[in-house]
Amino acid sequence: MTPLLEVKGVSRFFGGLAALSDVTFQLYKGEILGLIGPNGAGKTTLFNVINGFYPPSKGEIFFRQQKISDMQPHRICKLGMARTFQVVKPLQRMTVLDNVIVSAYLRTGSREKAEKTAVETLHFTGLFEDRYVVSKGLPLGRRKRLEMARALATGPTMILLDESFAGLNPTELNESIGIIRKIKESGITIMIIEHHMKVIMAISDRIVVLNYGQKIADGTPEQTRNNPLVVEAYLGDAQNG
Amino acid sequence: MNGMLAIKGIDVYYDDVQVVLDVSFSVSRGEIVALIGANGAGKSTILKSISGLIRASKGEIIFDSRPVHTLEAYHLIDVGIAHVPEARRLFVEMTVEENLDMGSLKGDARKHRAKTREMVYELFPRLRERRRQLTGTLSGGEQQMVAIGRGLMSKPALIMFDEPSLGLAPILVREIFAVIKKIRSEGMTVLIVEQNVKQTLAIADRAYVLENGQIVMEGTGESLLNNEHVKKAYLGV
Amino acid sequence: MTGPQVEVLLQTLISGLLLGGLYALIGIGMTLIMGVMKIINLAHGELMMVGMYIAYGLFTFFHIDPYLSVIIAAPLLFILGVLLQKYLINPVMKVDSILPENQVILTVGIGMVLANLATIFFSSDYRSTPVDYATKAWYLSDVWKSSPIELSLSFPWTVSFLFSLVITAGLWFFLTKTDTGKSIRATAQDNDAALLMGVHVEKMRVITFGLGSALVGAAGCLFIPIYYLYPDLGGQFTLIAFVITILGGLGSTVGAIVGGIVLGVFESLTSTYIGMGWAPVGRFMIFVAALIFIPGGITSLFRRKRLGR
Amino acid sequence: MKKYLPLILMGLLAMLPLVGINTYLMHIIILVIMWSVIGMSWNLLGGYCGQVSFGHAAFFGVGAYTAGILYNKFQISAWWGLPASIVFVTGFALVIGYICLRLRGPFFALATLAMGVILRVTAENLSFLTEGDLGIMIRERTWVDKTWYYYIILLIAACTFYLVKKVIGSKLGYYFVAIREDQDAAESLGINTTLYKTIALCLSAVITGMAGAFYTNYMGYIDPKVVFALHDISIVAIMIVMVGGVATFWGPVIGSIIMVLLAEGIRSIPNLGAAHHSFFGVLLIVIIIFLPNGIMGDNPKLKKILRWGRTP
Repeated sequence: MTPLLEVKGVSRFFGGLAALSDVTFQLYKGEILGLIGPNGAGKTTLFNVINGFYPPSKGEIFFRQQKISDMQPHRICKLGMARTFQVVKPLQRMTVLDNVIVSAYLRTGSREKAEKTAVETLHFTGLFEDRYVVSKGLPLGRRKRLEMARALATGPTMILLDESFAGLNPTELNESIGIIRKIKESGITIMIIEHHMKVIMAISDRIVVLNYGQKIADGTPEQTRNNPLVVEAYLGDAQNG
Repeated sequence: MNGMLAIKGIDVYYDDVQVVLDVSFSVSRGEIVALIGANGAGKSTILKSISGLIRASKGEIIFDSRPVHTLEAYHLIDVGIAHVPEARRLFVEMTVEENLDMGSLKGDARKHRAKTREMVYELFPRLRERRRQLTGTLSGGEQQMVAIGRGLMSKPALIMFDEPSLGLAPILVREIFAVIKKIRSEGMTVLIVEQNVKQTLAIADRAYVLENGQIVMEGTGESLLNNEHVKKAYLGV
Repeated sequence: MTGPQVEVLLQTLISGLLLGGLYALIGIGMTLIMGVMKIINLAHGELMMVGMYIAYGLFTFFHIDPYLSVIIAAPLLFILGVLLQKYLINPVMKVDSILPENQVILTVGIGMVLANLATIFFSSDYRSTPVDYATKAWYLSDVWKSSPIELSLSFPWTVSFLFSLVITAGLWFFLTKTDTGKSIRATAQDNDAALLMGVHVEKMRVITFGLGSALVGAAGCLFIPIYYLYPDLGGQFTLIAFVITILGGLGSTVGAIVGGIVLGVFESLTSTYIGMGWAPVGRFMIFVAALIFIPGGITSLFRRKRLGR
Repeated sequence: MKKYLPLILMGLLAMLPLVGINTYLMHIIILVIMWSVIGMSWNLLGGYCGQVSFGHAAFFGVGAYTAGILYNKFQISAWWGLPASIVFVTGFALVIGYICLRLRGPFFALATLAMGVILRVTAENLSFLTEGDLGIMIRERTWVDKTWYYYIILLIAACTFYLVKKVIGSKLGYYFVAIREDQDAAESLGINTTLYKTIALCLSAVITGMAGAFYTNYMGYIDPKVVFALHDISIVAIMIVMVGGVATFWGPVIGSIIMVLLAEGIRSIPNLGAAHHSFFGVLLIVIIIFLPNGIMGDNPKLKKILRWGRTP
């Protein structure tokens, strides 16, 4: 089976410092891949490289058998890869509905069709009630979900979620987990950065762990949890203590 | 022990998003107190609201029995609080020495500048070698040393560290933690925010565990180190 | 190259260098403001124009030498800058609007008012200060009798250049050796970190705007012995200052000096070899080229080398 | 009712000359309409797409000179400048866009400002084409009466209004606003931001250029200082939108009514005429501080202020 996404030996330097070094992994259709690692491990940088904001300094990335590591973000999105941002970037002065319509226009030129897709997506993500709210005034939980809705409305085959759960209260958290399961059921492949260990362990099929820009583990949640390298990366070694 | 810093029921919002909910805790003179918790739990935000970079919308912050939450950020250093911020935040186009000098702009600290600087160089001999170098050209570990040194330059009573081990190799992390212990032994009080739970708890007298902007647990460093919940919170064991 | 050709080229380079030194002073004022406040001051040239009218007024009514008027004009401009920053620019930086360029447009408004007030008070006539040394010059043949080529060094140009060197050196001393200077640099580099060091950031912004205005005002006094003065001259110098900052890299004082000199020399070459009227076009060709080829400015080229390990 | 407002207004305006108004008033109305056109076009790029241009005089001037040069060098009616300017201005807009659109925010603004100045200086120096500072004079005016000029600019304005309305309601408009709100988000949602910014720039430039070509025909005389003016064209275009309302349909219309009347009003007051830039500048400052999104844009705020005035 050919992978949907293939990251091959990707490195990214900033002013001589390696934010990512030689990261390689694959992602198969229908999977949920969790990406974890301590603060500053390079997770968001990896997303930015995959999604085309930064070209990799070394290495290549293939998506649906096409090389995307030299493409601009909008082309990668058109190919079917959507993303959300850790720091939410709603189109502030637009309503929730208009935000999603913008995304839906990617696959159509007609206002009716775009609005139809947008309304469906809003129902799917439970934001329909808020459709006429200007997104600036939306509480954080809803804004995070709006990010997801926007990504979904572009009609992706794969979606990158960057900390879509951070700062949510328990109710919102459960709702969002439900939405992610639903996204998976609809056949969309998911890659997700998350700090809520409980959540990531529960929903991921496979987990990739980054530390200092390097991949230190790649396996099932069970394997990851018992991997001494991962434990050390998270809790730190206490030899000095 | 006498209470030096007391946080009383603060709420903090970022834009209109609440990141800290009714948090209270205290730090006594001479202690090392740690705040631990996952990313986004609100640890850094608490430090920023103590040092005045963000204002708490509710609650009080008392330092040396005087309220400091009403002070402008640039006055906090005058009352004796230094904040070594996350990601170091050095003045990258200045030399090591200029960065250190920036830590001692006011009052007594300014008078004793040369002496304190010597003390910092004793603590980090490597900085003396590089004192004419621009900090932007230093390695991550050296930059962290400058950041800590800069914090010490104001001769604070309380020094707050935000993720001092971030992005450092294990051997350097150990060095930084050793320095923090030494700083306390010289009479300063330390409040530290960390993700490196094990090492932090190993040096901390007391620690508070934060989840989603609330304190969910507190205890001595040792008791938390052996606590099952702490392990769970971090690895989902 | 024949003798006369060399002579023309060298003479052109000398004038370019002298002009560039003055340009650098204008550019430094703008780059300081840009670095600390992260805004572009489009009233910069108009502030220079105000400085020139002050020098003109002092000369015409009190017979004070333009070079001497620097010590009066610079403090006045400092105060003007402080007032503008405190009561107009600062409030707007806090306003939420659809177009974040509001502050830039605001400075355009300030510039319009200044230029127009100058027209009302002084009419739009061209003015100058007829100093007695205006045409004085030193010649190479005076010092070297058998020189194969003849070069001249205009007295007012040279004095202005030297003054601008002195002012730049003074500024450099202030920025690197005093705590206030360091605090200004710190504010430009990291606002929050500066706050944590106890720097009164708002005050630094006000001081910086004052300082930038004083610098460009001083540049105005240095320009008046060698340049005509009219109310609308500001816009042209705003653009020059902006081109210099783009050339040199935003917020970099060293960059502004390099940028100023590069621009001065280039303009001088354009007017010698292509035609006087084309100098502004040459200026903007450099500008466009800098935008396309070196987006971080000239200093970024050095920096890349220094930081690239 | 509201839906038909533009049509009703058009109808009323079309009948206006039948009432028989004097030449001066007609001149003012023509100016207002011409500036509305420029304002609407600036609004398309600046207000909706968020790319604040300080150099719309460049496009106005190129349009004006297209008409002028056709007449002066090729002996064709300057009216051909209207269609011809579409081609020329688009060409210029593509070049300027290539250079400036890679910059963001205030740097784009300044780069466009520089472009305006470059074109002015070029026009001053390319005398063989532009007659330099002497300018170009259209010696045979098409009509003595202003009525036909009025109908032509009214038609251009109506088309512009219709175009802006159509664009803003469509995919294009959504994309423009998305780019204004967050360029990175827009890019990651599959919007080719460079392409759409270029489209916004070209549309805006072409409309302004047509206004310029009309200006040549209407005024009968152009020179570089007038048609490439920074303060009197580029800045006024910004002010019209700022005063009237950023990213609103009627904002530019209201803004140009206010600005033209203000300019004429100030000029007609003895001893104050020379100070009209000061008034503009102060107005600009006041608007930015108190009504940052213009009269139409800050309606609720304005209402609040008025209400507050009534209840002491």
